[in-house]
Amino acid sequence: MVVYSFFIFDRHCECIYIRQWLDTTSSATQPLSRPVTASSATTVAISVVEKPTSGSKLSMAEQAKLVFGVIFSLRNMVKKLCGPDDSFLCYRTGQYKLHYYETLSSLRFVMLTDIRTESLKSSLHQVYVNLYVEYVVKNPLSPVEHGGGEGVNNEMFELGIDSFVRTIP
Amino acid sequence: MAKKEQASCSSTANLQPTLSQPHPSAASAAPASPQARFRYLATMVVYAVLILNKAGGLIYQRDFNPGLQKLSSNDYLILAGTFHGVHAITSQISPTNDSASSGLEVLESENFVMRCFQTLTGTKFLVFAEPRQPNLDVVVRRVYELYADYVMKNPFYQIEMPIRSEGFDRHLTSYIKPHQ
Amino acid sequence: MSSTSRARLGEEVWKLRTDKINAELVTLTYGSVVAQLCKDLDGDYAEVNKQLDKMGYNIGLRLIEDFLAKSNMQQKCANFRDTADVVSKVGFKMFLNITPTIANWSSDSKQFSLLFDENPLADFVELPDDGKAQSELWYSNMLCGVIRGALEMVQMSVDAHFVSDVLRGNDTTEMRISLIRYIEDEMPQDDE
Amino acid sequence: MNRDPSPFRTASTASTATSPTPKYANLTASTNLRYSLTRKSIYDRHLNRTKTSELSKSAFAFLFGEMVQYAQKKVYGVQDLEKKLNLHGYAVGQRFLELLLWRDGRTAKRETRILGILQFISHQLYRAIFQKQADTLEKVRENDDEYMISDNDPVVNTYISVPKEMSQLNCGAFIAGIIEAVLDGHCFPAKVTAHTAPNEMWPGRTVFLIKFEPEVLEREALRVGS
Repeated sequence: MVVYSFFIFDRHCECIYIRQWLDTTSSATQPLSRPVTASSATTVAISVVEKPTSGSKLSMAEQAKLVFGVIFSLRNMVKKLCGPDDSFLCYRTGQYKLHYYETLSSLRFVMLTDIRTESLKSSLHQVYVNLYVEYVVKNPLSPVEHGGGEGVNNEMFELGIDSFVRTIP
Repeated sequence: MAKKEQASCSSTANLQPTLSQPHPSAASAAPASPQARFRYLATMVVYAVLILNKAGGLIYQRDFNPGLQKLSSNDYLILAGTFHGVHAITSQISPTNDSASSGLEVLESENFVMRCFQTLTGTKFLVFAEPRQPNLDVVVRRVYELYADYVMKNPFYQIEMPIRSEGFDRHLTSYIKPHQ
Repeated sequence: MSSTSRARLGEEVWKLRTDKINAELVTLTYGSVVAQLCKDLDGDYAEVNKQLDKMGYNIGLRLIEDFLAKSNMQQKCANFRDTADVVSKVGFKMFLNITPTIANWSSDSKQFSLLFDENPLADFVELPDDGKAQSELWYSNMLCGVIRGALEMVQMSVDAHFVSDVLRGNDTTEMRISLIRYIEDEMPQDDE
Repeated sequence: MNRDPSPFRTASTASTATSPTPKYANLTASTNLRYSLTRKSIYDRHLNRTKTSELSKSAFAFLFGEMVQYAQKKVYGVQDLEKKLNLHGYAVGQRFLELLLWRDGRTAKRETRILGILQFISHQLYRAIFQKQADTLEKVRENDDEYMISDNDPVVNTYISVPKEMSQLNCGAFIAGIIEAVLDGHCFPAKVTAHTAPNEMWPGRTVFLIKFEPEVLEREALRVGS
């Protein structure tokens, strides 16, 4: 099971967290880049340890924008086709699979994996419940809203994500 | 071949009312004998079929079983255009670095699964079905064959325009809802 | 994809996935189409060639879908040589049950010829004995249009024309096909 | 409808004398057509060579479809389009008739009765061209100069869906032309038209209505009488 990248979008449709892993067979190795720290107004500035080796030549910010455009359109399409109670789960292309999970508070978790990965609906739910809520929401230091990814990249959350990604079957 | 298939399809459908184990067919090649292909499709529940021309224009939309909301034809047009744009972007954001990354092929939601097959000529076939529908690849390939036969070979069909071929409707219905 | 596997694919599609019809019906129907064109254009053979090519082009735009659906080909051709193999060993085999030989590749691999030692369209045919037809009419010109139309639909702009025809008294029937350019996919306007 | 013979001379006029010319063989003095020396011309090859050869049905469907579209651009209305298709069919029918009779050789029987020629058409001719017999051959009770041959799924119509605004059109007019040519060729001049007559099993079923000229009936009456 290969995880390529992980995104979190807030209800303002802004990307507050990006994480990419080397595209190697082992599930998750040393993270490529520290998460997005960005002032809300300007484009997302990424502090990147090295140039991401992921295939797409897009910068992280562009990729985040495109990913959001895709999930937002597909989410609305599914709602239009099946009514409000249906929700978009995932889509697969020939090369990768995108998993999607949206909380009632319109927080959107997106994970790109290889195509053999089964549904990550419950896994992303775990990320929300055990990691995001515990280490970000309940973290007194982080602001209520996370414009520009502020406060999401705290230590505990990072470690949690890493160990979690290794456990995904 | 279509006529023979239609006859064989209806006869075999009622011969084997209990669905045998779905035929383990390779992803791309359809199961060899037509009879086998139709026996395991007997309980196929396809909600709808949409066809988009290479510019993303909706040229065909048909509901077969209840499962999706009834949309206005205008909504379907918008939906088709949006999907066309999304499909192109999904191949752009592919994290793997091989250049020939295909666009979206399968979309899953709680209530339906959608198989999108894009031909080398850019035409897109969208088949919506119930989530546990086995092997939509065979279904979408068959729709493509019927399109190649009853739309492309119909002199009264104008390329890239909406499809109004009675023959295509008839054969598509008898394939997707064989025993009704 | 080696050319032998293309040949096998062509053979398999012809045997298993093609409905057959009496060849003479096709031959005589094509003959009646050409005859009608010669009458409608009262002997202007250059115009007949153009009209046959145009009709072939219209067919090619549609035929490609039938070809892709029945041959189950998923990937694009790796290069123009592979395209030549596919056209000759799968396309012609599947529709006309012949496999013209590929020859005379240009050094830049952008041009090749198809040599037809058998041409079902030209059975029973003798060109009009009016001193003009044998030097102006390309009887099977519709085939050139079909190839041009079909390849255009898979992003290849090509030129196809006959350079010799047994009906004209030449020793071979040869069609010259040259790649003009690969057409880029039109990108949807970025409406995100 | 004028039926001037098409510019292509039929295959049966063979000529054999070969005069040695450098590049092209000029078979007979009467023609200045060039023939390749190395290649066998159509006169050297046996006429039965393609008797059982087959092409793909798709090839015919695309060719026929384009023929319909070409004809459609030149006419206004269904009748004219059917007439054009009938003309095309007539040209094909003329050649098939000669080919089949040549192939029958000595066993070819010259049909003298209406029933005889209609059976020849719905059995031998149909099987030779469409690889299946016509489905029914009936006489129209009300008027005695009309007969009907029906085909449950004519090969020309398999992939054709006629739009509603042209609903009376039946592209089987092409086959009607073939039948007409064979009838004329046997001196049973008649008008043949194609009509859609679907039933629940065969939505594409087509009936070819054959209306004989009066002199055919007179001759028939004489023959029956004697």
